[in-house]
Amino acid sequence: MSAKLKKSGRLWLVLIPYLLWIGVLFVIPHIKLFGLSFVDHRSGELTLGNYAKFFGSDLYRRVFWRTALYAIFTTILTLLIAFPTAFIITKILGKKMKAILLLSIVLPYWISELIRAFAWMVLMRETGVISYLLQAVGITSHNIEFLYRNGTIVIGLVYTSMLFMIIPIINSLDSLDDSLIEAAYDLGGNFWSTMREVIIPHAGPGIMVGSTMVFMLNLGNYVTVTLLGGKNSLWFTENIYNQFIVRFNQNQGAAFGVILLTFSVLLVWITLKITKQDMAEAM
Amino acid sequence: MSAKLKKSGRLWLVLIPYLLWIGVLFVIPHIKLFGLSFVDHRSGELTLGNYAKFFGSDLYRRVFWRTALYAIFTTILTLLIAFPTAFIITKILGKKMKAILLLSIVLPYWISELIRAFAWMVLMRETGVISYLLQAVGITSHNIEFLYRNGTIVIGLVYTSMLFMIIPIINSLDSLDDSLIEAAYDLGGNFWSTMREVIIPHAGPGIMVGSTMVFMLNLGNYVTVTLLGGKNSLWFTENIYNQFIVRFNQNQGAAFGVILLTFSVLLVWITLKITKQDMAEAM
Amino acid sequence: MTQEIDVSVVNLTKRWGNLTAVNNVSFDVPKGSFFSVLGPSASGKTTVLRMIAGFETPTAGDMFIGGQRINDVPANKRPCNLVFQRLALFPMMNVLDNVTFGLRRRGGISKAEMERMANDVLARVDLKGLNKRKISQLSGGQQQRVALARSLVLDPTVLLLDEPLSALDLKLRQDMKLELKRLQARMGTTFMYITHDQTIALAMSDTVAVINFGKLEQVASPDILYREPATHFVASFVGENNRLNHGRVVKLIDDQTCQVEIGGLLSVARIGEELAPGDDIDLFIRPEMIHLQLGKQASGIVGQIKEINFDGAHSLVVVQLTESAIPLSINVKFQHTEQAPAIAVNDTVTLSWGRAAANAFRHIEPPTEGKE
Amino acid sequence: MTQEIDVSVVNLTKRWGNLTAVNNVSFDVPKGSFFSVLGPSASGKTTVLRMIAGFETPTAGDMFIGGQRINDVPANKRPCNLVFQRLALFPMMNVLDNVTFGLRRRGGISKAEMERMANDVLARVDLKGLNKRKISQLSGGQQQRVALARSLVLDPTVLLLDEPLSALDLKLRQDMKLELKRLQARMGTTFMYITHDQTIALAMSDTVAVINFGKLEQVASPDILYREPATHFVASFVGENNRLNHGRVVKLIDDQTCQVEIGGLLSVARIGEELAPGDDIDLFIRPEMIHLQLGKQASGIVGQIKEINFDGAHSLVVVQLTESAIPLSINVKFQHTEQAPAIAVNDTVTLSWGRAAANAFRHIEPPTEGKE
Repeated sequence: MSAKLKKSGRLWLVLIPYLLWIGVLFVIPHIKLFGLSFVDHRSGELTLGNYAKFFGSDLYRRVFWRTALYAIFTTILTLLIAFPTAFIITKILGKKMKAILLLSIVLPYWISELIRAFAWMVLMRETGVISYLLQAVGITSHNIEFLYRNGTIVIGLVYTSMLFMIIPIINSLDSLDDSLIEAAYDLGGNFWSTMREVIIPHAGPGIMVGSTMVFMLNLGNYVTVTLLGGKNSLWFTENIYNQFIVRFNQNQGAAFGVILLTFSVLLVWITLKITKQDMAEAM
Repeated sequence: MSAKLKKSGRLWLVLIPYLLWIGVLFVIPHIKLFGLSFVDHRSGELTLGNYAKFFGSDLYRRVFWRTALYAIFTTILTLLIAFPTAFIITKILGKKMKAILLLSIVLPYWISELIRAFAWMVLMRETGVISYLLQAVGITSHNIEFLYRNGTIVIGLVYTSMLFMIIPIINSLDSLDDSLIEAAYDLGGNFWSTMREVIIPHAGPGIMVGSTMVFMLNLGNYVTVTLLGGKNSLWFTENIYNQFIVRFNQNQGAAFGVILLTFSVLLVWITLKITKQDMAEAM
Repeated sequence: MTQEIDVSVVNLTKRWGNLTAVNNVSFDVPKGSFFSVLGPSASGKTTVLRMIAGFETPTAGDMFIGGQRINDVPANKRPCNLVFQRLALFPMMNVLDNVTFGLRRRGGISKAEMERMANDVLARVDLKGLNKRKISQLSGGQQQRVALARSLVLDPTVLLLDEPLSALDLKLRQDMKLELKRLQARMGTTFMYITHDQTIALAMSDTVAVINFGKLEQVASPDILYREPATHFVASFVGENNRLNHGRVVKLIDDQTCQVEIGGLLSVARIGEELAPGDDIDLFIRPEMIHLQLGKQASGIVGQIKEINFDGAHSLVVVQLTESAIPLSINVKFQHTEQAPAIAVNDTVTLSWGRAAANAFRHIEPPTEGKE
Repeated sequence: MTQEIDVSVVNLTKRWGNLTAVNNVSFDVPKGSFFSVLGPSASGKTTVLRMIAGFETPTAGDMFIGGQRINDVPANKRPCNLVFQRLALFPMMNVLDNVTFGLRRRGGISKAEMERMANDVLARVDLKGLNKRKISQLSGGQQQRVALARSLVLDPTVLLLDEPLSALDLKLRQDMKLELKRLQARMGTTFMYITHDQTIALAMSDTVAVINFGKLEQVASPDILYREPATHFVASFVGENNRLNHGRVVKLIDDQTCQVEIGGLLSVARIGEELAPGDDIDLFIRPEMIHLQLGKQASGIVGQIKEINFDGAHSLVVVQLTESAIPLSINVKFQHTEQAPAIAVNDTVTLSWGRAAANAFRHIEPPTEGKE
């Protein structure tokens, strides 16, 4: 059947909706955005001014690096929680417990990011549940505001992106034959040497796919960051939003967007080179 | 190693960060939200008034049903595009083309939802690229505003949730032995009977997981809907946002949130019953 | 002979880029016979089968079933059915639905009629009363039979089998082997069986086609194949054989027999392919056709026992030849009958064999990977 | 005997909930021997191995290696190494890194010394010069040898092997079988080999332990196992055998031999377990120990040939007994020697066998699934 499909050319016919999709909704808009970033907002002339404005401003640059560092930190934190969880799900738990844990990972994503963020706001604000609990057990004697702190943003981001880290790692660990782990142990390996020499190298592609995805999601997050971090969360996407919506300067916003994209693609590319992973292979 | 880990109780030790996560960030906030929805905003007394307000208002109910129907429609549309694409990726393409197509599915998610939405706004507004192209080829003679239309919201949602539909279907199709398809064909089956009797039943769990996920994401989407649909996109999450942020009525917002959650869980449960799928098994 | 031919393959060739998987293969499968295609892995045997079934398109050549050219008939319209290596039963259906799948595709058959036909064929493969079972509830041997029933119910002109026994474990495979042959004899359907296991091919088939590197080596009945191999490959692949490299043809005795010399020792041998005196040859000697006597005898070749590998019905005795100029060792299949002499490692023995036990072919360099 | 014992297992038991996978098993493995554990799938043989290797914890009983109790020694400290069924080579490392993996875990060995040791063991398994190859670049037989080398380089007291040959194809398995036995003889390491394939167990082992449903049936040398099975199960599982159900003991001839009657026909048989006259028995007769003569002879049992299944070295001849009161058919392994008579289907033949060919055991109901 497949050979027939391939030969008759029906293959590409079936793919057309998907390819149009990608072309019209992904490629064209981003090329257009790229073009806009070189146009002056007022005069409509070609200019590098939008970029100059970024590199000339301490504030923009600081927000940018802050965003990048937090995104990297959050990605690492997510990986540190996701890897052991994925390992236990794939290699240790029975079929039933495995299904329950997987469900518990997916379930939070069924709930609107918006509702989730509001639920957290309720939990973390000065008069919220956590503050109340801490006072009740006597750790602190006054209300504490957990909202609008950097830590809260980090927690929100790790939570939001957990699925995208765990699933690729589970997929890669699933293909690891259990007997490889036993063999390493049989030959005298212990927990750490087996992890280092057998399990992590095998899960490498999954870790890479997950980390890339999570890093990108964190870098570009807007809802979680602004709701939990407040209007002054100093996240770079806020600057982009402000340029587009508040200042109606889409050219400046486009330039910021291009800067963010370029940086992230570059970082991912460097990481791939350093860890000697091939993205296509990792997929 | 795994047996050792299980016995020593280290297993649950390793899972603690993850379980705390789920407990503190998922279970407690949503219980709290549930509680808040029964409290009067002004008096602080227990009441069903927040729910009464929803059921008493034509507008709220209309927006709610509109949101639900659009979410269902969008989910079906996503499935119709995702299934053939997933089938071709898993069963027909060679290793290299497969990796490229998978990458093309993941790539859009690397870009901030915000930037993506802005790029579309550029594309679709009255003076945007599509309008320009349509005039250039002579289909229309005046500017057309594509933004703030229902169709635009649908396109945006399908695009945003494609990954969550394709990946589970690919996973389920991957486990379908190619020789089953050949056997069906060998016994006299054609494309459609093979699809109906062999391929779709096998992919059932993946379709279910993907559709549930996508439906939930659509129902709870905020950024894409409000940016592409405008402030009057009549999406239910907007009502929730307004209650929390604009009117500072978190109790009313909580009630709206609980209504949305209850409805969606109910719908998924009914679908599972009808299609005789077991969610735990599907995972 | 005016035997009716069910499957005919003429100059069949399949290339994938530079690789020629099937190279100009032709053979006929007589109606009602059990025909095997035997070859090592990657020899092209499965590709031949898949072309006949319609899952691959030949690069060149023609295929006929029941006299009709099927090159352009789609797989789902060909009058043949395939039993897959991993069976490919539909796990989401019960036994009955698996068996009626093909009937349902035909249309025009009432449900009651379908069920009657299914019950009929299930009874023939000893699966009566298991209609409602799930596939996963069946044992390996039962699944095997469902796969057969699913194809046989369609009454194909020829049933293609792609090593369906290889998934079974040893004991069950032995039983199913005989059972499959009996089923074929009973039903009278033409079977075309693909396998890499020569014991299966020899035991079940009326005719065996041996294929290697995409080329047909020999098509013959099992005993001709075993006794009179046509090529060097057939001699080494079919059945256990001793291979002694780099012998030399001394003289031709008649058009079928020659005298050969190897390491200074002389033997008579059947001429496998055209040979002339002086030709560099490899000598193949069947281990079970060698007569082993204790001690140094008047005629025969003297050696010393190096190993005795017990195997129940017999032992494989490794004998190092003591009088040859080069180190030579020969495996002898030694039957433990009650009259057989007691043998032990290091015993001196004399080996002898008849003309029929030895075959000579022009020397071919063994693969360099040696032990593979 | 004062033989040194390398592995000793005493009353070993493993339960999973209600299921008793291993039931009170005890045996000793002599130093330097090739010891096999033979049983059908799910017989508990792999569980025994995994307990010795340290991957499962026994419910009861003790295990000793080299005289030392190892129950509480973790798997990575036990003086034994395991060759896995699917080999479990590390695909991300080359051959050298696979072989030195265990050495690196030991510490205190210089890199040059490790490489020397690895090269040494690689040479012994005929893999010289393949140090830098990736695992995926090796053939099946080469991977097999890397797996052996990786364990042997650690010089374990005992090497555990979990059917590592079953992944290979037929021809290669035959070769590796002999090679493995030679390697063991050369290295002198104690091998403990788990298998469901009785031909492998018989050919390679000094001693075979047969296990079924978690219980030890017999521990003996291959030829004792084959000729004097201790239980009904061993008689039916080890080697091909004819099984004639529901015979009756007529009289005891001596303490090892009895006369039995089955369908009105009489035979002598070895007494497999304690029997008394009148006992309901099953009679097992080895197909290759039956003497077949053409025509109706003065002594022996008369029958008619129903099938001849050619198998190269011999044929499996199915003979229907014509003078028995109940339908009985017997398989005879017929050797194609040059003196053997020419036989054909429907020929009348006379069968005879000696006491050693037949074994009698108390009747056991065959499994109801019949054909399985």
